[in-house]
Amino acid sequence: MLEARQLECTRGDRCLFTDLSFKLGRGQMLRVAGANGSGKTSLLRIMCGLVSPSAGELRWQGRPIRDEREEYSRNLVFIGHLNALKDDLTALENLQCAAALSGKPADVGRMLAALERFGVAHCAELPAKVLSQGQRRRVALARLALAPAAPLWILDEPFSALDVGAVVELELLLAAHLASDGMVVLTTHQEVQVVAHAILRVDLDLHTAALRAA
Amino acid sequence: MSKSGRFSWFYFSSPQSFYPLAGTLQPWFAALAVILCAVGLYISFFVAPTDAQQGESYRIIFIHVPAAWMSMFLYLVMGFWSGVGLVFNTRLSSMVATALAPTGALFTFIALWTGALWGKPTWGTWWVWDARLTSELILLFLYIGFMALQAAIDDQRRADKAGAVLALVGVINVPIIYFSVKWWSTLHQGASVSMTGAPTMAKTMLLGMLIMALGFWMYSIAATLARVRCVILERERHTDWVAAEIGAQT
Amino acid sequence: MKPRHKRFILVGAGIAGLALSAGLVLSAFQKNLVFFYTPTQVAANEAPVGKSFRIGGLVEKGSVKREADGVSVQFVVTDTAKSIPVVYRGILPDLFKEGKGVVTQGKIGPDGTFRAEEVLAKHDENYMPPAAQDAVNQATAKKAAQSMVASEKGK
Amino acid sequence: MNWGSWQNFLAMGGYGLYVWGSYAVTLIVLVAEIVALITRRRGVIEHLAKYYAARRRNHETEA
Amino acid sequence: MIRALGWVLRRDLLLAFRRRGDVVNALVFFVIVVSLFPLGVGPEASQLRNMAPGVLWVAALLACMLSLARLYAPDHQDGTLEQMLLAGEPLVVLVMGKVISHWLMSGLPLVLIAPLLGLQFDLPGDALAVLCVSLLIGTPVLSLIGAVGAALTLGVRGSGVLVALLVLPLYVPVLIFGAGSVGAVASGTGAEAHLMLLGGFLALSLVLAPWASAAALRIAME
Repeated sequence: MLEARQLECTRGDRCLFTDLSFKLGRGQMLRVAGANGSGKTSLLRIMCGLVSPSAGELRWQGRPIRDEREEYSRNLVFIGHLNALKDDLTALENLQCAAALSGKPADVGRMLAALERFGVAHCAELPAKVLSQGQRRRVALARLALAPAAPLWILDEPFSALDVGAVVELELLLAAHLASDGMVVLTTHQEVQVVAHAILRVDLDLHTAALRAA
Repeated sequence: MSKSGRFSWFYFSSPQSFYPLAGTLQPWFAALAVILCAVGLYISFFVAPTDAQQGESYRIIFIHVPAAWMSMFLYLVMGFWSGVGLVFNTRLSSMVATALAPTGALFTFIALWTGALWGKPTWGTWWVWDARLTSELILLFLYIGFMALQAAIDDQRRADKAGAVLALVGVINVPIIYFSVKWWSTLHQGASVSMTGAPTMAKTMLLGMLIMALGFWMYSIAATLARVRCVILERERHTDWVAAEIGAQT
Repeated sequence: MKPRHKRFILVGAGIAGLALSAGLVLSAFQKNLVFFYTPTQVAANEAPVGKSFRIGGLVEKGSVKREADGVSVQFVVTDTAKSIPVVYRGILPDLFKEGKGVVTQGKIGPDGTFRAEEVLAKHDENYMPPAAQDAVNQATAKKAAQSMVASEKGK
Repeated sequence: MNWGSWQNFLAMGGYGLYVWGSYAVTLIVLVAEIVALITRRRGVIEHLAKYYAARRRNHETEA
Repeated sequence: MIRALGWVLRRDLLLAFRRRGDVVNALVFFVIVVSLFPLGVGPEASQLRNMAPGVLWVAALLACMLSLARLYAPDHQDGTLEQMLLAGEPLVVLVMGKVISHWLMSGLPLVLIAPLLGLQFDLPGDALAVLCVSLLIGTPVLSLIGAVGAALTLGVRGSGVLVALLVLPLYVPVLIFGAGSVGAVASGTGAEAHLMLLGGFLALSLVLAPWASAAALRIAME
């Protein structure tokens, strides 16, 4: 379980949000909403442990994530704005490296299956630099389809640059993850059609971070 | 500088309460610096006798040695506050580290400059690449690198932390400077004042040098306090108390 | 492997590295790593050959001879065990005196004479007024005399 | 210590250039730092006064 | 831990292999800088021999420094650095992998080609051997210290000049003792002391530099 306690984030002179608290349990999804520049990406990076909040703390299974950074990282998949693909490596090699670095090396069959789910298996042997923007996003997202999955997914605008088919595929994947007691945190501009027994929503536009369950 | 920390660390570790304290203390340190330097200079020129070996040229020692001491000491203090800022995430200590760097760099420059002017008549050369001189020059580059790195990074928090890492890496250089004359056979003479053993200077000479060192110390504190006040105002400009303070000033 | 174990391994490796580093640096200092060479080292052929280097020591008392042209000077550098004759053409630093420290850069000629290109004075860290210096000199002379007497008696 | 005359004092036993060169540069550097600190403080206060004035104007026009 | 280090190493070497041009460029830079000196100074053999250690070492320093820009910046731009910070292994270990691969691509080629360049300067055989050994011990130190500088200046404007300002002063001891070792053996006084000191620097920077570099990377990614 992920718990945020009175998080505060300031960038330069600006206070993006303050006193932000929430709890994210198994099978729940947290959707972070807000206008551009409201601090969505900053919140996600704080939740990954990449940025330390200017006040407050995050707890994973009751322990501050600061203390067990690597342990926490292993329970986490983060897909940010950047696809984290190396231009000179093939899609398959990229996926392989990503899996190995996150501590869960996978065999080629599983990786091809993951690429297949997002319809980019035919690009597996192509260097990432020749792929289109949408294809690159799909290769990055293929990390989510690699079993066994980490329990917590943190996704920054996962639907950007995806076509309808891939959006549906991702929604199915999210639903399956939630159904198997996974947790998802995401930001998105479009409405998500995901069946889950709880979708939490943090709206950073309302500065006092109203939190309501949908 | 460290003065505030001693009696009430927690209260004065906030920039808001440190700012007026620094303002109150700063003139006192400045006055002490002026008095001590005046006394020190009087002793240096009118009480201390001529040196048997070097004649009057040795009188450069009264600024050279205190400046060299300050250059190393200020770097250590800067490294200390940088480390505190890095570990405990206290804004004020990072600000103090930032404020110390220019004064430290100036004293390093003074030590090098007066050393060159002292070396020419006594050794017969402005500069040699021996261990003491080279490592002191590296110290100057470290100060400059610290300031340049902080100036180049826009995000204040990152600038503080990156500077702190650099400052801590550079701390290795300070013992090298200090012990270089022991470890290597250098042209530079050994220390006249050391933690072990009696000083090898005539009493009045030593007195003049120590008083000058104390004067430089007070000067450094005064300059750092003045600078840290500017830094606090700049960095805390979004707070109400700085707005009120500026309103009162203008 | 638990994170704690990993940290333990990393810290252990770090300490081992530091110890190794300290050992290497300290044993390097045992060796010959110097700004200048002493006449004893030169006599033991530890100094560079065919290359400019520095020798350091004391200017032997009574060895300084100025040539007629006024700019050339000869003296002997000694570390009390060995000594090397030096010739130099140029201006000497003010602190260049017999019995005082000197560091000089140049090459050894085929005749064993050191041809200096630069002469630097190395002064010590003692600072005292002339009167005190005289007293010290007298005291050391007296002590030397006493030790001579003592050794005579010992015989 | 009695120097006898100003000439002797300035000559520093023949080392006047070196001794006074050291002291002069030290003085110049320290005075330069003090001047820089004073101007910096003035600059900061002036700059922040303008900053707050601009912010106030901004608030007023918004309101 | 070892496996993660191996993966970083493998990935970076594969990337370097796919972009051979970058590695070759640094090497060519080194060769050209070293070869310029005889042209500028003149062909007198004894003079060249005296200059050789310093010239070779300064050129190695510059070549190594130029390649620092490639250490973290590409990973920073495409987001893989972010993922490295979120890997389930200590960042220090991954940094170590990056440094090793940097050394294999920028330091090792210099070590291999240095004897050839030493011949240009008429260095005798034993001096060539010591030159290689000193570069072999010294260039990893350059990569390690450079990693700290590269991490500190990551994504900062004007980082090219800044990294030189930060890193070059810290390179000075390596330069002094690296070049000193070759000079010492050329003039008949053994080079052991110099090489031992270089070894000491290597052990020290192996311990401290990855930590500092990892800390600086975390700071840079905030």
